[in-house]
Amino acid sequence: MTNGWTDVANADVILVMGGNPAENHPVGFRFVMEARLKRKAKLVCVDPRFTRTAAVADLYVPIRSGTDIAFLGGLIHRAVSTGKYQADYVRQHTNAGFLIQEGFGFADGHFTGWNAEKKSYDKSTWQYELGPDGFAKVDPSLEHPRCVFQLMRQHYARYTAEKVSDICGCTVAEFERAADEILVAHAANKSGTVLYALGWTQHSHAVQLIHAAAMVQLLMGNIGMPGGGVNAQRGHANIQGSTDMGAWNMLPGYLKIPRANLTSLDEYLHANTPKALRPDAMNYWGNTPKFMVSLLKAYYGADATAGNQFGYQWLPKIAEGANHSWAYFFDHMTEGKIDGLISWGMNPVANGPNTKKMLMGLAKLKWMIVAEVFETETAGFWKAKELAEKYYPQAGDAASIQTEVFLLPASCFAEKDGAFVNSSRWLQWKETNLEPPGDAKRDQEIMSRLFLKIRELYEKEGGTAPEPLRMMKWDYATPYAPSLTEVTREVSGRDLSTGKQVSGFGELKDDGSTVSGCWIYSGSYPESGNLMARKGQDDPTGLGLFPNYSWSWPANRRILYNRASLDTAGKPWDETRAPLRWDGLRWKGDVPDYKADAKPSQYGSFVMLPEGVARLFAPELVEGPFPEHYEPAESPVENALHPEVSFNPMAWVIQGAGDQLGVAKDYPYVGISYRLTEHFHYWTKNTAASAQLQSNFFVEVPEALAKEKNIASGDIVRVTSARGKVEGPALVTKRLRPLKISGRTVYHVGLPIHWGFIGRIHGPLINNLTASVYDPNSGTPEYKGFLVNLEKV
Amino acid sequence: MTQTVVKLIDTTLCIGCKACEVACQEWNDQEFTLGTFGGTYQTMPDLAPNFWNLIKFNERETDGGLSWLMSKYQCMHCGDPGCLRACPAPGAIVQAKNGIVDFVSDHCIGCGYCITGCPFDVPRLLPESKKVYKCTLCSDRVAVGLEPACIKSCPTNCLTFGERTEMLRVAETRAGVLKQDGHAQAGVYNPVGVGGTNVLYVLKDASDPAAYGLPADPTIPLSVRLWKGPVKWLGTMLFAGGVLGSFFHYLKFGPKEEEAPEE
Amino acid sequence: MTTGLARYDFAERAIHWLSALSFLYAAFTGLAMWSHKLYWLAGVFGGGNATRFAHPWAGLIFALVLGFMFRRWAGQMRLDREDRVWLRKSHQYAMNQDEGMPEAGRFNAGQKMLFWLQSVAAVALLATGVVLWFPEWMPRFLRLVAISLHPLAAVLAIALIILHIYMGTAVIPGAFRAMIHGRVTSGWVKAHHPKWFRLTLR
Amino acid sequence: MISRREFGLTTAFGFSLASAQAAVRELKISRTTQSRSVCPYCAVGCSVIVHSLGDKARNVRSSVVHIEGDTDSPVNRGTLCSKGISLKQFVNSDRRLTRPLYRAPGAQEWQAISWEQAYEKMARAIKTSRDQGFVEQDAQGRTVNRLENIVMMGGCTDTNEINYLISKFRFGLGLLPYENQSRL
Repeated sequence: MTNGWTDVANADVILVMGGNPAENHPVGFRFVMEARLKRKAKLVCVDPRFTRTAAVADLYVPIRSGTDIAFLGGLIHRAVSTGKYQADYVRQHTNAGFLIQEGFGFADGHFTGWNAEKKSYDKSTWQYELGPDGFAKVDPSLEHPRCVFQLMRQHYARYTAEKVSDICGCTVAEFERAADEILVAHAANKSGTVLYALGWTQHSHAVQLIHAAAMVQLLMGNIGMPGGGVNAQRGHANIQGSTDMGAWNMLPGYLKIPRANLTSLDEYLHANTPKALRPDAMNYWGNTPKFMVSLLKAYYGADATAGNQFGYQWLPKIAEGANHSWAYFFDHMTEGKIDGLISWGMNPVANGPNTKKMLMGLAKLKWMIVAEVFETETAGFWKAKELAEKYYPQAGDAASIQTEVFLLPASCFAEKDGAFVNSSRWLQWKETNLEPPGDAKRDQEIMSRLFLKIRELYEKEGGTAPEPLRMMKWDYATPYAPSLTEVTREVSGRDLSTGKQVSGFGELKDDGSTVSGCWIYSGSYPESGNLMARKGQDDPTGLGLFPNYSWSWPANRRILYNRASLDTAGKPWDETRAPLRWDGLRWKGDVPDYKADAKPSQYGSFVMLPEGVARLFAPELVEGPFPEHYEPAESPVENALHPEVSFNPMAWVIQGAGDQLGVAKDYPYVGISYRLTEHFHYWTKNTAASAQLQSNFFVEVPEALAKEKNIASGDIVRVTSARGKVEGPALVTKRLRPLKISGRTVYHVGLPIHWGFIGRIHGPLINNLTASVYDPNSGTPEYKGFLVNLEKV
Repeated sequence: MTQTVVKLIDTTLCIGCKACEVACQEWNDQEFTLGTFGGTYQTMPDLAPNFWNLIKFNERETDGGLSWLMSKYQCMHCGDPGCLRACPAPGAIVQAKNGIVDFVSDHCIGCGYCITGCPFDVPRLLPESKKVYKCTLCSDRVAVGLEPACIKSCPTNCLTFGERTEMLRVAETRAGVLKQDGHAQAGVYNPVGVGGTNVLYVLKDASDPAAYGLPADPTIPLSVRLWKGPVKWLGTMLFAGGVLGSFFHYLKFGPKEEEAPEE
Repeated sequence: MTTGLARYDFAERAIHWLSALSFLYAAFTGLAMWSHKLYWLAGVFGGGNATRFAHPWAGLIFALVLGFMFRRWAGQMRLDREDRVWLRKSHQYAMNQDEGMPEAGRFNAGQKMLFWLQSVAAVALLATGVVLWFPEWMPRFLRLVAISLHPLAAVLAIALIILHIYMGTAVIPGAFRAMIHGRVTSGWVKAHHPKWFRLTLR
Repeated sequence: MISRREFGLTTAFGFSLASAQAAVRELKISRTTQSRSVCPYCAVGCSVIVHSLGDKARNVRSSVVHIEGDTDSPVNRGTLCSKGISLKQFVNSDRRLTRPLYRAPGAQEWQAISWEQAYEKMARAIKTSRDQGFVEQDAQGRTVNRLENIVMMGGCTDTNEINYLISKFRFGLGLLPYENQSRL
């Protein structure tokens, strides 16, 4: 979230789209209700399903799964064409006036630079036109035909209300009513927020979808404003924190893992430290060397010196062209390229798309280590045939599966201290007074003992490349069970010259004199103590920022980009709702997303970006600088804008063993997977309360389709996709409205997740049905909007 | 002086999250069971001895489009509780000064009369223990200044708790706001037939409480009133009259003597 | 050694006392639940739960025994023309002016009325009692009917029994002995049941 | 009209406290140890208070008797959803794993294994795979120090600190294929 849960109460209009907070974040939803009660805020819910959020919304608009960019593009078109955008904000705080190179354009589903053979883009035309001074050229009038604003206007001119209706399936009137409500926020004294979740991130064009939302919010002048922002409602307690700490190709703090071509630290820093594109851009990522060196010092301690590039060589380097994404793990397993899997509390058999493929991959492993609280489908994958043969007839018998499995009893949240980062980016420290049950151990102990055991083997026996292993510091007071307080102090950072904890990332240095395991968390544990454990109740701004409650990254800032809540001269857009004020010497209010004592006009308002302003036009995304409507990889219709390029040309469509895509002729309905409020993911099938509240798997079937197929509630139905099937009772409902798409009726079939073949309650895994199709920027699977067939059993 | 406490349910704010259902079972250490599939999101078909608080889901088409009502069903803590009227065991049902109608299991004899006496059909008998159970409005929590568990858990402010006159004012104000927002029939559910209830509802359409599963005009059943009224008077009269009448009859007339001599 | 005339055989006496005891048990436990003022009676019978437990069983025993009694006596309890005259003159009987009363058979019309009224009450008590015994399986409508009808029938039955006990113990010396030992003097029979004496014993 | 039996069940809920005449049920959390934690489910980040009993003497483990929302949190102010309010069912679930389990190749069942044995076997398996799969220098002779034949995954209900330790574990091994639930 750019803003945070408590801030939602400051909104005048709330767009819930790609999320269902009433069901999946019920407690966060209380701020939606508060905004409605106190500010008479309007709640607009856009969703293929009439959810419990829709049930209390002021306006519900159904759209077909995966057509959100069309809807948001329609909003952009409507805002720009009717003048309902906050012009001053757009001019001052976005790259609307930046000139783009000659030749940039979009035609027939592709941006310029498409190479059909390589299936990739040459992005050279997507760049800013630079002046002789090396800075981007800007037309403040926004009238230059090659400025971002004009290009944007032109790009979205195709997204008329009629087109939106044709693609999304809502009526023109519904779209227009929703647009009228949402665009109210363009007034300087109105704020609108956007709440989304996996309904947006689980598409093959997910990142562009969120980009589109950011564009709408920038046009409305909502970024940086209380009651505004683009707010991802995270689905697990520490999604934010585990992302912050790096996965896939990231080091902690969003520093990139080096590629093989960057053979020295200097080369790495040169390649990964951006250069300012405008003279007034603060370009905070320019400090990358300080963050990187402090991390290396945290990893390698005294062994990291300027002389050995702070141990840069011990870090692994990714081969050019290699992609260590989840998307390829299981194919690599099936191909025998992977020996073993270590899972710290993850359940890929349940979570990954195309379950059959997960099972096939794991069966090829030599060994697997799973640290868990409950036995999961992953730990017990070798029982799939025995427990769910109906779904996995091709899975091997246990006797034929040679994978050696270790299932380690770990501890749950209440048995460990440490910090979770919630959606608001608040690091909240936990206390514990409990021991894990029986012989179970805390995860830090399991991990440390294993790490130290491996290291011991290398010390005793030698082996390949012991150096990186030996150099990684594990010098905690109790190495086999580190205190998490000690670990978090290392993460927050220390000044080696004074031996004192740093108070923030501003104190980090690139000369090896500071340590910080994750620069964005720097300052969470300063000399004064653990700020994440704070319970301060004061709220001086009255905006729900609670600066002394827990600690928020970065720098305890509660609203990201808050500098943009004022104009360049330093006047708040809305005097009644200013998170930040300039008193002539310093900024007051929230921790400024700006230099604390810099004059309002000194820097651009988006300090992290080399432009100094926000990007409407974002060339770093792989499939285009502007979001474009692409259909899901499996769609019941062709793309109404460019039928020949129906889905995201850059999407990763994996074609490994067991991967097939279906077509509408065989699989005419749109399947969507989702959570129910009564359960949490695949865990609560082990807890008595949730097992009571939703005991049985079911398939939600639209009333009209049920009538057509002579299905009554409770009848067992079979849902099939090109990958697999699920069976369960039908729940016939009016809440899945049939949608008219280009004159055809499209039905959604609702498929709640939460069940599996191991647990207190049992049911099919929905990922039996889903496809190995991924967003090319994030590597997140397209779990929403896949094709299925439905039949009565 | 003790003031009456009230649970206020603003039905316009309920999102059917079922937190109140679980909060109730957790606080009262009730066993969880498996739900049933009934073709809706409601898996508990009814209140039960271990389940005192149910959210009902009602999907229907209205003029304004699809409506999905979620409504809470539990003890209403009546001003004049039918259960209490019907209860034969003194102390098994108590009405505290603060308005909470509580069942005291130690004194409950399991006759089930309260079930019949309740116009809202709330108490449930557990055959194994031969005791009847229902919502206590967490009298144990309220006694130490805590909110009832369901109310504390409620994320959306649908459930609030406070002193009766204040809550009535809040409820009326909220209904007034709803009226302004175009719900002309908005109102407060506080039926007089049972002496008012200490569980109040704000309804978008107070003219149709049945849509929320609430009886339009609940009263204590006639037969319970008959039993506790006229039948009791009649019985008292007959028993006293019988005993006294016999006594005075004997004084006046004495026994019937045998007249005929022995054979 | 037996003296006098046989009025009740063993079976009749056994049935009578079984019904009497079960009735009293049911009545007292019932009264405990009938009024809070009489709830102290529950203490006598082992507390509220024991009372709630025993009451329906006592009632059931009473109903069963009454069934036997009914089979045994129903034929003798038919009201004839003389009985109707007797009933019309019952106020005279009450004032011990027995001279003008029609002659009573083995049972006089008052006893017959008691028999029939108790039988009706017993049926009502049984039917409503079963409903109240298992409220969890009964529809609300039936429970509502039962909850008022059961005490009403009980009130009637108890009132009649008070009368019956008074008559049987105080008003008619020898009647109680008859129900214990089974035998009465011929004088007693001639006095109270002359027709029976005339038709059967003579 | 029957007389009401009025018990002195009173409330401290912001009102004057009349003297209590009849005892109500004992408050089950009146003698607990309270620790402040955060719900492990979604990322609203609701604070909870874990109520436990037991002093951890030699024969006593503390056990959770109740979990309730923490009113100090501006996020949840004591409220919780149906999952959060039943966290006790999660902590105390009879399905919790309480000892290390091992499944030999081709086995049909789990078997118990000691931690020591498990660490031995796991460390051996990891070392064997790493020794085989580790690439110190690539074809162009550049130092790359990477390991690609072991996959690692993380759930996203581990704390920052444990995620940080995972990163050290990962880069200590030189392991590149690492994904987290957070990215699915």
